[in-house]
Amino acid sequence: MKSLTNLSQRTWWIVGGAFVVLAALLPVLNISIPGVLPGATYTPGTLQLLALALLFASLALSYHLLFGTAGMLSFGHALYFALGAYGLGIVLQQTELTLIPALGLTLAIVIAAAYLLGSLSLRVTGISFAMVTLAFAQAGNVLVRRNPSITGGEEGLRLDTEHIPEFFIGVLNTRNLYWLALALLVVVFIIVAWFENSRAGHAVTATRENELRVRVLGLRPFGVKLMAFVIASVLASLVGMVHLLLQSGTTPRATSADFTLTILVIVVLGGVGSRWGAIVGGIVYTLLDQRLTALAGSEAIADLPAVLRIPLSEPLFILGTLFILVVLFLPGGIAGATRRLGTGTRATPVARKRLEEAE
Amino acid sequence: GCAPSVDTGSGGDELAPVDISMITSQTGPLAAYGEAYLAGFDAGLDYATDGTGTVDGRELNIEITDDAGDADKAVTAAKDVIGQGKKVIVGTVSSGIALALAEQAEQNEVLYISGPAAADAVTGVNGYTFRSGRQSFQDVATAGTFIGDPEGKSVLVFAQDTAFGQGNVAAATAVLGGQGGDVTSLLVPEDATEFTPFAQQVVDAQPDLVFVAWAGATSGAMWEALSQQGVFDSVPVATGLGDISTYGAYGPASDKISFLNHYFGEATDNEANQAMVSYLEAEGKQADLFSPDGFVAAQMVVHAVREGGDDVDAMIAALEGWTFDSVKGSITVRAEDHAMIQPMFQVKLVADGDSWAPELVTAVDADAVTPPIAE
Amino acid sequence: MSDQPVLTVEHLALSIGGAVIIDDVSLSVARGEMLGVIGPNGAGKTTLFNLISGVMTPTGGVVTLEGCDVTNQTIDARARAGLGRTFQTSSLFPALSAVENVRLAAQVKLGGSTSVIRFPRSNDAATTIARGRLDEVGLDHHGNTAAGVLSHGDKRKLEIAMLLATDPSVILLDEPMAGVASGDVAGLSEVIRQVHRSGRTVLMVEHHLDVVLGLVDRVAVMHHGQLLACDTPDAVMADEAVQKAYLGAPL
Amino acid sequence: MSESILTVSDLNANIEGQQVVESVSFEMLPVGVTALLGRNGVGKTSTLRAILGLIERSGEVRLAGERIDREPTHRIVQRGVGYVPEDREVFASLTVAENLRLAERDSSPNRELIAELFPDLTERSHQLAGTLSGGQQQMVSLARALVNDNRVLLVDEPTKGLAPLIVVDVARALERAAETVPVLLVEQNLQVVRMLAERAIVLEGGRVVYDGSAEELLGNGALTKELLGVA
Amino acid sequence: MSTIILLLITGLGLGALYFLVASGLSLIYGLMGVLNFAHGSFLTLGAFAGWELARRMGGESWGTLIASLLLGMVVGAVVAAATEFLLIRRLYNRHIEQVLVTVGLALATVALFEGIWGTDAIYVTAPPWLSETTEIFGALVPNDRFLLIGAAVLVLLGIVAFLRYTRFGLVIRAGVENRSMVTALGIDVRKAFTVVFAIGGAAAGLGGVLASHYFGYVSPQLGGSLLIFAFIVTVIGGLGSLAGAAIASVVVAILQQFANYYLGGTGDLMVVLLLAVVLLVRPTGILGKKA
Ligand SMILES: Nc1ncnc2c1ncn2[C@@H]1O[C@H](COP(=O)(O)OP(=O)(O)OP(=O)(O)O)[C@@H](O)[C@H]1O
Ligand SMILES: Nc1ncnc2c1ncn2[C@@H]1O[C@H](COP(=O)(O)OP(=O)(O)OP(=O)(O)O)[C@@H](O)[C@H]1O
Ligand SMILES: [Mg+2]
Ligand SMILES: [Mg+2]
Repeated sequence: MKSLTNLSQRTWWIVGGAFVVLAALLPVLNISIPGVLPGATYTPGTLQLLALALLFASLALSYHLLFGTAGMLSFGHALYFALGAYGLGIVLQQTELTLIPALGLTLAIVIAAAYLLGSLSLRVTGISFAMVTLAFAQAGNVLVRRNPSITGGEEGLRLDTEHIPEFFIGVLNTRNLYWLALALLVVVFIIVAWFENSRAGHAVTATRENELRVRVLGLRPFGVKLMAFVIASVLASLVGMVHLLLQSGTTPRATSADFTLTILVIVVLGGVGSRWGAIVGGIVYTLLDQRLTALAGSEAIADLPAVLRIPLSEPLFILGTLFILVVLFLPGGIAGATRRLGTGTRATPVARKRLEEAE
Repeated sequence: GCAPSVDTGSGGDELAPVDISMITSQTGPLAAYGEAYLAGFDAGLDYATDGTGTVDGRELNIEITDDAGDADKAVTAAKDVIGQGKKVIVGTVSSGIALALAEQAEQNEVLYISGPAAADAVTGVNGYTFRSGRQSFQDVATAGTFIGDPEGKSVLVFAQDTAFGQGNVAAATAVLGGQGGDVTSLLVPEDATEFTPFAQQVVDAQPDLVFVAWAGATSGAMWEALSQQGVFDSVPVATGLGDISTYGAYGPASDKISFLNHYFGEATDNEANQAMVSYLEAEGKQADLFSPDGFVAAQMVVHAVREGGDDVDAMIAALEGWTFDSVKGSITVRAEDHAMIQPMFQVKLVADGDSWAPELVTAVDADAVTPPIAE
Repeated sequence: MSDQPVLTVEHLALSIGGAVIIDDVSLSVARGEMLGVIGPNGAGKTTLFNLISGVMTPTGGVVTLEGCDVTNQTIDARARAGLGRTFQTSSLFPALSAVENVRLAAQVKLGGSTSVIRFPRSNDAATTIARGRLDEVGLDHHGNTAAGVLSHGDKRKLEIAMLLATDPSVILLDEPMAGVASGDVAGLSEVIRQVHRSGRTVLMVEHHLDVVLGLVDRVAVMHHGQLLACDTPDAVMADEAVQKAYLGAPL
Repeated sequence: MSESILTVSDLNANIEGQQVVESVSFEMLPVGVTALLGRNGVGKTSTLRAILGLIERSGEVRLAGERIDREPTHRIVQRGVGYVPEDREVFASLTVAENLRLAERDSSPNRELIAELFPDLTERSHQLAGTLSGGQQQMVSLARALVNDNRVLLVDEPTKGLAPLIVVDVARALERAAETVPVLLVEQNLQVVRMLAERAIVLEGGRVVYDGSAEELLGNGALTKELLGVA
Repeated sequence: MSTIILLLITGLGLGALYFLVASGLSLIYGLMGVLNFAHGSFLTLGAFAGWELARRMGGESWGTLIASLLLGMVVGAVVAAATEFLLIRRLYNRHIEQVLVTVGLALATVALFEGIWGTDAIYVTAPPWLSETTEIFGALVPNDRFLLIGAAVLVLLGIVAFLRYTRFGLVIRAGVENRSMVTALGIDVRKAFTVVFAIGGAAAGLGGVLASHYFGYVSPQLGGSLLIFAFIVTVIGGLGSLAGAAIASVVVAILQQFANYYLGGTGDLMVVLLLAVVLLVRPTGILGKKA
């Protein structure tokens, strides 16, 4: 029994490793998936899209740590993504630092900010926590838009390429950025998995389930929750930094509440509480988002009668509807659906564990 | 199989079609602007190629991608088309996206002609980026023409606290301050919903001219507040006239405002404008604020391809310093920073039944509103 | 070792929204003592435990633990000072396995329980302790079962195992026998007796009078938020007021 | 022997995934009081709540022969099942009168009966229920069930936490009610049980371990001690 | 002096608008524990309905205004009730999922409105009196603020009266306290939920039409722009407390006005600061119940 679970876990790591190797090889392969990817896998446009997908997967993973593992429903996670993107962009622009030191400086700022804002918002829980994080993110959004001389305001911030290594610049080097995004995903995954399996991770899971009980044991839940908050924020900021490099800039959309909601949508789509669900969610979402925009402008839609044409030509309408359907009919998201398909049952994890125990 | 190396453009065959990538908003918050711009572009293409859609026998193959107002999508699309070897990118209505595309153009050495995005920052941003419309500076300079000689006059810029608003303040300080005017500003948070207190501050300030730089849905409420607090009774007010859908925003005070204008359907009477207006009418559309930006962009594309073929540097050389007739009159692409030197208009709104219609007061000479050379 | 009481409460009071729930309760518990707390439903027994363990804050009075005033300390600080408790309804981490539940408790004493660089391992000290505790309460065969799917009685045992793993010096048990099948009651009271023998101070709310009276040194009787009596089992049972309030006058 | 008014067969119930009632079966006579006994936490309350559909359940429940286990709670109650919950559950921010008005579902509610049984409540009809003493709250809770004509009453520990004096009042009210409607009574106070109940059902660990005469059970000291843990 | 009067009264007007949105949110949260992200869409839809009506009847008459207010309420109520019936009800007691569904609904509906009515702001016409001003101690107060304040007071009184004097109100008040006990008295509490959603939706729809006159336009983004402030107001007032929402609406709006005027347009930052302070000092909000 025990070896069986271990085996299956090992299988997952092997599958994951194979996925990474395959993903790493994509830029030198010529694979076309019409309708899903805009072109063959070696073309910059496709690599750019895939890199974005990987970044969203990483971002979703960081949110998974916050929401899925630690049970903190935050509506302000985008703030840390934005802190990474804007922070790095501003440091590169305002100082003479090269990429790596600038990255370090930004990280330090993010850690300080996450620690401070985390300590404040963690004083409340539940919906109130969601609202405070939303309010802080909103304040960030206001600050970004009000200070165009530093942040570019609504026009966004351009990447100052002066101190960026040559191999990250230009369309031909998109593959390098793609590899960077892939490496980041691997790093984020390892950190998240590491944290979840560490003692602190167990403590935070326990806190999610029963905070009072944790305290009666003599543990300070605040500490582990803050730790999870800071780690998730730092990971999000790393994603923001790579996003800045990939896009050669950033816009205030990164600070918006809509953006946090997008991350939430991704995690729910993939399956709350599942690491690889978050990854699949991130990838599926990005591809869907891109393809739905293409679909909206397509001839096929333009010829439909108005009742169908108007909703179908709005990508966000389709996405929102899909999201509602997933929440209503597919609890556990994609990961949950796959699990059920795999086991052929509708059993919940707990029930399944009981079955296994009985065997 | 293994990846072929990325195609770096064909060259050679002269009769191969020319690929032009148009990236702009078709959905999302700026969809309406995108639509007007695209319509103008079609009209311009028709005009510049005499209805053939070809240049020297080569078909202009325009591929449109929707950026949905999202920089991520625009950059992905740009990388995609650049990766496919396309050399010309046109479009977008959002300044943020235009700057992102400009960055891609520079990194990858392709020609980029931005759309209606008015940010001054696009001018002179790099050697590969051109614009097809006017920039904020030209708006402000036109506003300045309402007070004659600015020497010793006080001007209050009433604007949103955004890059757009702050850009207008900076431009006003440069234009009018440089001529001895005293420029102050009153910046309003972009998401403010209550403008009465700010209107009160305008009245208290009693400047010789209020220049209002405002965009977006809140303009209606803002104008109403100015009107209610009696700003129009005590101070002359100037602002930029928006697109047709905003004519209703100024409310009862419409005829008390001095408008500067980039373009409206009857602004000029020349061959190009007649061509555009009738082309759009045939399509069931109306010439609007952003139509000329599309029209001019099409003219620039055709000119660049005609003179430069597939060579980006040659295309740039052809555009720099080019003077041509367009819907607004004569336009020059300034060689140094690619600013578009063009005439502007003073306009007033007159009641037209239930609604308002613009009427030309005077055309402002291009030289009078020329921005300083960037960088 | 001093003979000062290990736990005292003085003039403890709690009212919520005008309703008096605990009414001027004073009590002192000697080291190594086992004290039973009985009283009708709603008398305030659980609330008294909540005030002692810090789950609720009193509106008046003082709680001292090992001679220190802990009235304003947090739950976790009191726990680290050696106060352990169980809950009237079993309170576990349902998604974690039984071993993980106990290990979490064991780690607190060993330190490093919130470390990100240390992993729970099947052979570390905490796990060894956890397995040992599960063994003690007879749950060794359920180590890998998720706590949420254990039967009710097993959950109560698991709670005791968690409690033992934190190695507290003062233990508050809130109705440990509630819902335990009659066949298990004897076994469970034996576990409790052992816990007490190992030198710990035990406070126990329990409705099983026969069990309580057989185990404890003294019995405190609560009624309407007041401490009606606190004496040896025999004396308490003979007390008329207690008879009337708790055992009930014959109908 | 007459038809059973309430038949419970193989009832199972879960709270948050934990099984608290395990294959419980019993029948209830259409007259008098049936006591449902057992120690704390054995699932008495949960059985009542499962019958009412207030918690997730499976199995069969029939009211006068008709299945009611697939219906939502409010339908079951509308069929004539009155319920007095364990912790009174009066609406604290509503007045006594409002509490009672909320409970009225018959076109001709038994207001006189209530006034007669609980004169105290009539006096306090404009007092917020949350400010009542425990005993008075229990009266409100009972009155809410008695104000309608029911086919069966489910009463959960009505004397819990009450001073002995009030216990007697409550017992008398129940006795009076039981004259017209069969009562399933969960009770810890064995004196009350002895006074009211003819039949007793004892639960342990979510299962029925005794089903028979109340007198026999309470008369047998050893049995009482074994099943209920009280001497 | 006149400036302060002006700031106070316009602040009250803005607060009234916040309250119209927050009242529905708070009512729904109080009874059902659902934070309704789609509330902004109810508002927007009400505004569009009012505008469509005014467009057909001519916007300048008072009759049209009243008719459009009524229509806005009806549309808001119907859509909200449908939302509860079709989406929320299926997720009984799964609060996080309920919030998620409303998030999805908000995303989808805003996009749908953009598809139907376009992305541009559509300017509305109203009886001319509304855009005139009344002088109070030298301050020229726009008349529509009085309409807003009046409507908010009516809504507050209306909801309070409904809760106090109707049987549904009784059911709802009892349901806020103990939902399962209400069912155990033989009452179909789900019907009450639908009614609560409908009332919340009606308040939002009414708020939508009024907001469209206050802002002078309708657009698909209209509701969303007010929603964040309504959330903040709801949290500051205490989740689920109607009176708290009313107080917080006024406090937040007036703070915003004064900060915008005297502190260089920092109104919204001040509001966030206020939220942070309130949550630190009193995590349950001004009138929130203890968790
Ligand atoms: N948070 C609270 N708010 C209001 N009343 C409360 C609160 N907590 C407890 N009470 C009330 O205080 C009284 C004492 O409750 P407590 O749980 O301490 O009783 P108990 O003696 O443990 O009873 P039992 O034997 O049933 O467990 C009860 O009447 C209860 O309703
Ligand atoms: N809300 C809940 N969450 C988790 N477990 C619960 C809950 N309510 C009851 N239980 C558990 O279900 C079991 C049965 O409880 P129930 O209340 O039915 O017992 P009871 O026989 O009525 O006890 P008592 O005599 O104390 O009223 C108990 O073990 C209890 O711990
Ligand atoms: Mg208790
Ligand atoms: Mg019970």
